[in-house]
This record gives sequence, structure tokens and C-alpha cells, in this order.
Amino acid sequence: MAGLELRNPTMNAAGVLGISAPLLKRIYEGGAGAVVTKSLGGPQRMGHSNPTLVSVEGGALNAMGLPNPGAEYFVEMIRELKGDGVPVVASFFGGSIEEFRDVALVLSEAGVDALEVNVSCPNVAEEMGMLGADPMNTEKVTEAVKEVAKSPVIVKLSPNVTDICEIARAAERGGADAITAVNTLKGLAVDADLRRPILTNVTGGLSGPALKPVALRCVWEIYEAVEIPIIGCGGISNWRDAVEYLLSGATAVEIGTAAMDGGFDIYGKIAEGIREYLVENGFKEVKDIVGLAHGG
Amino acid sequence: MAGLELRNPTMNAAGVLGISAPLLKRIYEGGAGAVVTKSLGGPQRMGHSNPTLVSVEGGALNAMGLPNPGAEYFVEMIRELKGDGVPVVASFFGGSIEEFRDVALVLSEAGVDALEVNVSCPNVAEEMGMLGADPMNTEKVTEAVKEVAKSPVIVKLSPNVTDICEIARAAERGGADAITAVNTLKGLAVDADLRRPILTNVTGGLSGPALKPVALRCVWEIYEAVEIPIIGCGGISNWRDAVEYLLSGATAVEIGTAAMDGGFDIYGKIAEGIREYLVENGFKEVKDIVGLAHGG
Amino acid sequence: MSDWRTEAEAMRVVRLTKVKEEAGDMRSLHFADERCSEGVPGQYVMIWNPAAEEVPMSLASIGEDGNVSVVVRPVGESTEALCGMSAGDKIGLRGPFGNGYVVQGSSPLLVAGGTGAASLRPLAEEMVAEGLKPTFILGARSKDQLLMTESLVSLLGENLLTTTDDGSHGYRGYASTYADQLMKEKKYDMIYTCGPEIMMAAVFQVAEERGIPMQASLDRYIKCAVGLCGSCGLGPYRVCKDGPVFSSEQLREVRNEFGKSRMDPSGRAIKVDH
Amino acid sequence: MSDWRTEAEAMRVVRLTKVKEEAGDMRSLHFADERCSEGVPGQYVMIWNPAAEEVPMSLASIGEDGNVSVVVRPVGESTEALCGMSAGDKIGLRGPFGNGYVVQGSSPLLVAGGTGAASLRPLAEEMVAEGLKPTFILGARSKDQLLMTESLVSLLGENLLTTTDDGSHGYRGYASTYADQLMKEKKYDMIYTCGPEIMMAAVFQVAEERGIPMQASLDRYIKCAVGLCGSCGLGPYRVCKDGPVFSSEQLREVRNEFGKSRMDPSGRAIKVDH
Ligand SMILES: Cc1cc2nc3c(=O)[nH]c(=O)nc-3n(C[C@H](O)[C@H](O)[C@H](O)COP(=O)(O)OP(=O)(O)OC[C@H]3O[C@@H](n4cnc5c(N)ncnc54)[C@H](O)[C@@H]3O)c2cc1C
Ligand SMILES: Cc1cc2nc3c(=O)[nH]c(=O)nc-3n(C[C@H](O)[C@H](O)[C@H](O)COP(=O)(O)OP(=O)(O)OC[C@H]3O[C@@H](n4cnc5c(N)ncnc54)[C@H](O)[C@@H]3O)c2cc1C
Ligand SMILES: Cc1cc2nc3c(=O)[nH]c(=O)nc-3n(C[C@H](O)[C@H](O)[C@H](O)COP(=O)(O)O)c2cc1C
Ligand SMILES: Cc1cc2nc3c(=O)[nH]c(=O)nc-3n(C[C@H](O)[C@H](O)[C@H](O)COP(=O)(O)O)c2cc1C
Ligand code: FES
Ligand code: FES
Repeated sequence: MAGLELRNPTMNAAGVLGISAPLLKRIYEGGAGAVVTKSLGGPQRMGHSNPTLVSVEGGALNAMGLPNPGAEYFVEMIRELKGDGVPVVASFFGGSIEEFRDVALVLSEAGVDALEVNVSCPNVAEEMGMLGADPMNTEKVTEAVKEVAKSPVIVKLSPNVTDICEIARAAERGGADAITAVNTLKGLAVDADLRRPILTNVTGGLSGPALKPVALRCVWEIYEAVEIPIIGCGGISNWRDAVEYLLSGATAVEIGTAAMDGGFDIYGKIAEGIREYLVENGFKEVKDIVGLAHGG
Repeated sequence: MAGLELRNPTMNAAGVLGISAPLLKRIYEGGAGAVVTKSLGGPQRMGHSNPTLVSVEGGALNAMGLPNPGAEYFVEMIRELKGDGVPVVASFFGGSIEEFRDVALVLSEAGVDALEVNVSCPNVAEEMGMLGADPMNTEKVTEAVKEVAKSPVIVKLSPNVTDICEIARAAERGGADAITAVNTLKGLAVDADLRRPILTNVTGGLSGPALKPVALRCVWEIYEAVEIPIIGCGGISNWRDAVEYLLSGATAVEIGTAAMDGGFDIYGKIAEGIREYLVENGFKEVKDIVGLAHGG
Repeated sequence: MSDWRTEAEAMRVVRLTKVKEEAGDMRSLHFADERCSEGVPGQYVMIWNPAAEEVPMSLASIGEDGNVSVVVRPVGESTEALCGMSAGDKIGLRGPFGNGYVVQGSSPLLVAGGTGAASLRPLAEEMVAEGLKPTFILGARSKDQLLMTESLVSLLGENLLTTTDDGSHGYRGYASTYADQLMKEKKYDMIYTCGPEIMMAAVFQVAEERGIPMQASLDRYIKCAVGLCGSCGLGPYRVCKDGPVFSSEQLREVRNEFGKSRMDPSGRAIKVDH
Repeated sequence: MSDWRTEAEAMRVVRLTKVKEEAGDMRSLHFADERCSEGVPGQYVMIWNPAAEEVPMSLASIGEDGNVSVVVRPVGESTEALCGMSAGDKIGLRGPFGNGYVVQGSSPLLVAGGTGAASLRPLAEEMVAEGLKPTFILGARSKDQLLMTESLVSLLGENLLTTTDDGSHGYRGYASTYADQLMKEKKYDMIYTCGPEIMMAAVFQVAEERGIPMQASLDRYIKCAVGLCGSCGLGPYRVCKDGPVFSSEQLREVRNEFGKSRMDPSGRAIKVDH
């Protein structure tokens, strides 16, 4: 995947449990092919105050507000993980193109295996503007990150756009080595008794099975729009979901909300399910089925 | 609602059962405040071939392809309904601004109580281009329809856009009397065994509970962006959902996919549930709670 | 969270276990599916050869062991594609959908025309299991088109009566005329019918004349099968969900459509011609 | 489709049925909630006064009749907002979450500090109902801070032992020292503890010295409560889901964090200071 050799195509989704080295290590021990950190910024952020997550039918709505200890602080965690032989993808964000570059440099020097540029968090848009809604900005950020990156650069896109292919092509032009599709859909939960929004941030990001059809469609469309590999993300709960993503054009998958029910071994279970699917259907490796549904 | 006095704020969603006068009458008898026709075009359309609908977790994915007998043909159905005292909203679409105007004229002369302009169907975009993704086109279409309309004009928006407020404001500028938010989210279902998309049209529109958080967020945002009333639509399955829409800024609601489980009496049940909520919470009428959650 | 793949409305994929030649160029398609095996006579599935369209087919056998089947008459692209399938091939499945027949009364008459026998056979089985002795009229154009005679004879013995338009087997003439004749001889208290609509309308007429209640399984254009799109509209009813089986009362309500007009896929009324 | 509002992770809204003054300026908040009444001792809810933040609180009573309560010590904005509520006010609820205590062995010692008594009381009740005779050390800074003494005395009689830092009631000194002393006198086979982490760490040390297994309910920064965000991380564990109750084995695994460091909301390590 984008120059990386992973033992299997599963990862945790950014922001899901990636706040410390021991938790990320447990995800790896749970069977993931690589682990993804919480999105890291320059300065430390405390995130939004509670309620920050509530389940809705078919999924969860969250507005954590990108809490993170700051990229510099996290360097040691990355070193610890690398010391234990865990492949690490560092997710990160910035408030400006310069910050994106600076953070990328810090993380890159810490020795991560790949960088995942988060231009798509729906929960801090008012503070920082959702860069990922604009092709020009996406291209510029990608370029800036590529300038300093020593490892592959993955750009994570938002589904909250009119034409995701346009943004994917911008990332590709900017030099992205891969694309992660997608981040959460912007949603809202209101309580009829309290007569107010449930989340402190008012809106939040919809993840889980409810997101799956939209995310799968995004992967499908991006696969037809760019040449670089795609990491599928959104509502994957079992190996069947994961295979659907691979068939639609993803080379690997990230799994987030399903860890709520499934726990840490969900990564291994899904990886094993994919393997069995390949065997039963006479395929040798994951890449043999990537995008296969487009042929039908 | 936009100059209409309805016995209650519930309607069926466009395309859901609105293909014939007797079915629409049964919806009215089931308790709806008004009924909405299937989206009508100029020429007759057969729609896409099966599979055209499949359920996914938390909702349904459909790509009917706007089958309809043509607006002229449907005039008689409208007359029949009006003869029976049923308030009728005619949903319609066109392949060009001229067709939008022509169809609006036909339906308007048939005596409908309101026109709902469908600029947002995700399933025929390739054939006709999704007008509703572009503010300029939305404004022009709305203007053209307003020129010929004798009754209020409602513009139905798509959630598949980067900034729905921009489109809502364009509709308002074009003279829209109300906005329906929203149509379906563009999604995809792939089968791992068949290794192909399930729907003949490949992509389809996601409706039902999975859509609700996104649709509710759209209503919330539009309420803060325009002055005209909003009809909320997306995943409403019970009175609580409906009340959440009213509190978020909707003046009325449309209910579609829930008719799959609930049948025709779901409209009456939801209307009754809203009424009880108002009484229990000391409110007099629906308009007393419209947008109330914005105050919190 | 619930596993939606077990919901009737989701697409399931199964392999055909057997494809059998039936009368004429009809084929029975056999497969194992737990949900279907919990279905009731009169219900249908949406069945999909992925090379063509998904179409409605009545459950023609409902085994408690999970094995079920449908009987397909090749009349167009999708039915031909289904008839061309072999054991081991994959089909898509939704359902079973619809209401099914309700066993009422003690002296039932079943009138089947063409593939209508498909949905009436499991009903007859249910009746026999409940100790009833249904009379079963099996009609077709000619002898070689008579469906599933073997299994019906072994189930019903001499209560299986055949009729062909050309007289090549059994009674010569319309099933409705034959039914009328039988009604003179014996007092039936419920008629069940499935077949060409013109035939069913004729049966309904004689049933009405004699004041005998009826249940008829109707055929309209099924798209969504879950009661949302309206394409199967029959008066105020959705054939896919409120039907496909309708009672005499309901048939009276829709008398200006039943046997006369139906909607084409666009929603325009066209003539019922068979 | 499933009614997600009944899921633990969805926000439910209920009215407080009673708010009672407890020792010091603590308050017990009572409400009826079916899911909570099916909870087990050691589990917690996310409770929300909509004027402030949603925070974790242990179930302090778990009535089979659906009535439950939490005991809140006002230490900051949200806990003060909760303590200021009255019967009839609406709260938001998610949960119950977490694993809860596991009753093991025949001779249990419970060591509670401060509001830690909240989660240990329903455990003691369960034990008594099962015929065990738990020893319960209730510790506080001073007499007026001793929580729920009345109900604990009536439940446990002379097996309720108190200790205060200032000696104003019962034993004078730390609960851990007192526990150590009791362990000399009697052979306990499981220790349960909830309270300030420094206290629990001290109890753990004496338990380890004597080779007695322990279950401790830990406190970390809870945001999502469903095991997704990681903010409650304790070594490889999520306090919100893998905990809040941890065994001796697990405590050994996280010995360089337990009693020493925790993450602030940003994920930076800070000192455990109480
Ligand atoms: C409840 C129900 C049960 C049925 N059970 C059986 C059965 O057990 N065995 C059997 O052989 N046939 C059955 N049919 C009829 C069968 O569905 C049609 O023959 C089939 O759909 C034709 O498809 P085609 O592509 O081969 O033909 P086409 O060439 O597409 O059309 C031939 C005829 O079939 C009709 N048709 C096409 N698609 C549909 C559709 N989606 N729904 C309804 N009608 C359609 C057309 O209107 C036309 O009249 C049943 C129909 C219904 C509604
Ligand atoms: C599993 C568990 C069970 C608990 N049970 C009880 C109980 O029964 N009774 C009781 O009085 N207290 C209990 N607490 C502690 C209680 O949650 C905190 O006192 C409360 O969150 C403080 O919020 P605040 O806004 O009033 O204080 P703040 O001024 O915000 O902070 C005071 C302290 O509380 C911590 N805190 C704030 N928010 C949280 C949070 N979301 N999660 C964890 N800690 C937080 C802060 O880090 C700080 O140390 C429990 C905590 C946990 C983790
Ligand atoms: C609690 C939570 C926190 C998240 N934090 C981040 C984040 O920091 N950065 C990011 O790019 N995505 C974040 N996401 C989005 C996920 O990475 C993922 O894109 C989304 O949840 C869809 O996948 P899922 O349905 O498998 O959860 C977060 C999601 C959740 C549920
Ligand atoms: C079967 C089906 C057909 C639909 N046809 C139309 C249509 O013709 N015109 C339109 O504007 N919306 C159409 N829609 C979208 C609905 O009107 C509605 O916007 C959407 O389903 C969300 O509401 P729901 O979740 O309550 O179903 C259709 C939806 C379904 C499920
Ligand atoms: S086929 Fe769609 S409503 Fe019956
Ligand atoms: S609080 Fe989010 S993982 Fe524990």
C-alpha cells in the first residue's frame, strides 16, 4: 500500500484509540496491519467538552474537537511504537499550510511509516476552516507536506463535499501517495425533551454503519478518478464490509466505530475474514480483488 | 406553511407511493396533512430496471430512476384528488430550465396546492445533471417556476453538497416560498459474493434513519440561513423524530422510508404524537416549537 | 447493532442447489434459504440472476428443512435468464414478501392457471397437513403445459382435476367454466386462485354469482417489493405488500381495475390482456 | 428497525425523582431508569445536567424496581451543577457502562474512600444478599464527610468500620493502614476498593505484600464512555470499557501509571495527586 508492506490491510481509523502508545500497541496486538494515531496538531488541544459522543440509529455522532497533546509531545510515543516494531501512520492537521508542514516535519523525523493528512474533520471547521472542501487548498497542503515528508503521504478526505473526485484529483496533483476515504458526515442530534442539540459542539461527525453506503460510494468514485491507492473507511464492522471496500477500489481499510462493539480483536477478525474470502474465492492476495466490482 | 393551512404538518415524501390518486388518497386517509406526488417530468419515464431498492443497515438505498407517466397524464389524478378535498403538492423535475417551467405550468393549471421542485435526485444526475448542486442554476430554475406558478413553490434540496446554505439562499433569491430538506444521500451497495454493485444504476439514494442526522443538520443550518419555511425530510420514523425536526427549524415534515415498516397510518400516528407532545409540554401549536432548539 | 443482512429487505446471495425441467419450457429453481423456509404459501421472493433484472416469483415449495423453490416460465429476458441457470449458480434474493393466503373454511376449491399452480401447491400441502381435502383445478393451454402434475397427484389423488384449452388433458375449456360446473355439484366455502388475470376475473365472477368468498393472488409491476415506490398500485392497495393475495371484498373495491387495467412501469394505465 | 433510544450509548432523558443531602455537601440524585436498574455494582453512568458537562458517576443504588441513584461530590462546575438540581429536573443519561466488580471468594474486605463508597454500597448489598459477610472500611477526612453511614450500618451492622484522617470518627489514620491492620487479624480472600487513587495504591501495596487479590475501581478522564476515543487510557486499557474495575494482575501491568500518572484531556501525562 503506497510503498508500505503490511501484514494485512486493516488499521484503526484516526482518532479511534490512537492517543497513546500502549493503546496503539494493543490495536496492533489485536491484529491490525498498522496503527493510526489520533490527529495531532502543533499546539496541545483539550477538545470540546462533554457530551462529545452519542449513538444514533445505525452509528455514532461525535465531536471530540481534536483533543491531542501536540505533535512534539507525541514523538516519544511514536518512538516507543517503532521500537516495538509497530508500523505507525501519523494522522495530523494544522491551522494553516505552514502548520501542516511543521507538524509533518516533526512526525516525519520521528520515523513514522506514513503521514495521514486530515483535511476533513467536520468538528473544528469554524475554528480552522475545512480545508478539504476546497481543491486548491487541498493541493497546496499536500504539496507542502510532501516537501518535508520522508515517508508516504496519505490525504484523508471528507464526504461533505459536492464532488469528492475533484478533491481527490487535487490531492493527487499535490503529490499524495494515497487517499483515505472518508472522514465522518456532518450530522446533528437534537433531544426532544431537552429541546436542544445533544453535543456541546452542536453538530458532530456521523460514523458507523449509517455512513457505509456513502463512504463506499466515495471510494468507488475516487477509484475511477485517480491512480493512487485508496484506504477505505466508514462503517466497516466485519470482513464482508471490508471486502466490499476492496472490491470497490480500496487497497486497505480503516476501522473505527466498530471497535465500540468489537473491541481490539476486531482488526484480527476482519483480517482473517478477508484472508478466508480470498482463499474460498480462489484469489491469492488482496490486490487481486481491488476494484474488481468495477468490471461487472 | 408557506401560505397553506394544513390539518397537521405531516406529508409523504416525494416518490413514496405518490404514483396514483387512490394511493395518495389512502395516505391522506392514513392521516397526512397533505400528499406529495411522485416527481413528474414532461415525457413519460420507465425508470431504471431492477434491482432498484435494497435495504442497508439503518435505511434503504434506491435508484428508481424517476419513473413517472408524465405531467400531462397525471393531471387527471390531481383533479381526482382535489375533487376529494385532498391537499396536493406536486413534485416535479425537468431536463432543462424550460422543461421545469413547462411542467410547472401544467401542474399549476391542474390546481395543485403547491409545487415541489426536485432539483436533487441523485439517481439521474448523469442523464440530466444535478441542478441542485449549483446555486446559480437553482436560482434560475426557481425563478422560471415562480413565473408560471399559481401556488407556493417549494424547492427540494440535496444533502450531497459542500454548503447547503448557499443553495438554500439561491432558492430564496429565486423566489421560493419554502424549502424541503432533504433528498437522499448518494450511496452505494456492493455484494461481496456477486462482486458487483447491487443496484442496476450502481449508486442510489440513502434514505431512512441512517440519513436522519445529516438531514437534521441540513434543516438546522438552513434555518439559520434563510427566512422562508422549511419542510424537514429524512429518516423520520416516529413522532420524536418529527419533533426533533420542528425544534431544529422545520415547519412541516415529509415521511418516506418509514412507510415500509409503518404502512399508511404512520402519518396519522406521527401527527397525533406531535399533538400530544405539544399538549404535554404546554405549547399551543406547531409554530410555537419551530426552531426552538436554536435558543439553547 | 442488528445484522441487517438477515433482514428480508436486504440482498442475500445463495447458490442454486438444483434446476429442474418442468412442463413446457418451465424450470423449477431450488435453493436453501432459512428466511424463505419460514415463508407462507402465497408469498413471493424477489429473485435475481445478476445478468438480468430482479423479478417476483411465488414460493412453489417451502420445505421446513430450509429448502425452497420457485417455478419460472420464460416469458422475457429475466425469466429466460433464470431458466438458463444451473445448480451452483448464484442468485440474489430478497423476501419473502407479501401477505400470503389465509386458510379459512372447510371445503376449499383451488383454481390454478399456468404458473399460478406454483403458489397454490404449498397452500394445498398446508391444507392437506391440516386435514382438509382441497379440490384443485389445474389449468393450462394444453397437456404439455400442465405444471407439477406428478407432485400434485401424489398429494391430492383424485381431487386434482385438470383442464386444458384444447382438451388434450382433462376437461376441455376454461378453468372458470370448469370451476362453475364443480360449484354446482359441491358446496365450496372458499376459492383460492392464481393464474392469468382474465381467468381469475372470470372465476371471481362465478364466485360472486354463487356468493362464495375468494382469495386471488394478483400480479402487478413489482419494483421495490417493500411498499414504498407505488409501482404495484391496484386502487388504494400495494400488490407487493398489502397483497399479492386479495379477498373478495378488496376485489370488489378495485373492480374497475381487476381484470381490466394495470399500471406500466411509468405509472400509465394499460390493458390487462391475459 | 431497532429502537436505538433503548441502547446504552444513546442519550436518554429522565426526570430526577428525588435529590437528597448527603454527608458534607454531597447529594444523592435519584431517578427511574430501566437500563440502569439492570446494571451491576461498579458500573457507572454518564450523567448530564444540560447546563454543564456530562460526567461519569457510579451507580450508588440499583433498585430492582427501576429506581437508581448516584452520589455526587461537588468538586467543579459540572458536579456543582448536578448538586444544584431538584426533583423534577431533567437529566441526560447514557449507560450504564463498564465492567463492574466480580464477587469472588468468601471473605471480602471493602475499602471505600470519599465518594468511593457510592460504588461499593451496591456491591456490599449484593454480597449480603448472597449470604456473605463483607467487612467494609469507610474512610473520609473527617466525621462529617462519612458517606451513607446510616444505610451502611443498617446493612452491615458491626462489619461497618469507619476511619477518618483526623480521628473524628472511628479509626484515626489512612484507610490503607487500617486495612493492613485488619488483614493481620483476619484472613480476607478478596479486597475491593474505590476512592482516591493514592489511597487505592496504598491499599494495593499492602494487599500485594500479603498476597491477597484485589479489585480497584479507577478514575480517568472519560469522554466517549464507549471505548472509542482513548481519553481514559490506562496503559493498554480503556478505563471506560475494560474498567473501571481492574484486577491485581492488571494493576501490576500498569504499575508505572497506577497511583502515579494519568492523562489530561489532551492526552498529556499529569501527576495523580489524590
Ligand atoms: C407476486 C408475483 C408472483 C409471481 N410468481 C411467478 C411465478 O411463480 N412464476 C412465474 O413464472 N412468474 C411469476 N410472476 C410473473 C413474473 O414476475 C414475470 O413473468 C417476470 O417478471 C417477467 O420478467 P421478464 O424480464 O422475463 O419479462 P419482460 O419481457 O420484462 O416482461 C414480460 C411480462 O412480465 C411483466 N414484468 C416484468 N418485470 C416485472 C416485475 N418486476 N414485476 C411484475 N411483472 C413484471 C411485464 O410487465 C410483462 O407483462 C409473478 C409475478 C408477481 C407479481
Ligand atoms: C468511573 C467513574 C466513576 C465516578 N463516580 C463518581 C461518583 O460516584 N461520585 C462522584 O462524585 N464522582 C465520581 N467520579 C468523578 C467525577 O466524574 C468527577 O468528579 C467529575 O467528572 C468532575 O467534573 P467537574 O466538572 O465537576 O469538575 P472539573 O472542575 O471539570 O474537574 C475536577 C476533576 O474531575 C475530573 N473530571 C472532569 N471531567 C471528567 C470526566 N469527564 N471524566 C473523569 N474525570 C473528570 C478532572 O480531571 C478533575 O480532576 C467518577 C469518575 C469515574 C471515572
Ligand atoms: C471518536 C472518534 C474520533 C475521531 N477522531 C478523528 C481524528 O482525530 N482524525 C480523523 O481524521 N478522523 C477522526 N475520526 C473519524 C474516523 O477516523 C473515521 O473516519 C470515521 O469514524 C469513519 O469510520 P468508522 O465508521 O469506521 O468509525 C474520529 C471518529 C470517531 C468515532
Ligand atoms: C422509493 C423512493 C422513491 C423516491 N422518489 C423520489 C422522487 O421521485 N422525488 C424526490 O424528490 N424524492 C424521492 N425520494 C426521496 C424521498 O422523497 C425523501 O427525500 C428521502 O427518501 C428521505 O426521506 P425518508 O428517509 O423519510 O425516506 C424517493 C425515496 C424513496 C425511498
Ligand atoms: S413494488 Fe414498490 S410499492 Fe409495491
Ligand atoms: S472515554 Fe473514550 S475510550 Fe474511554
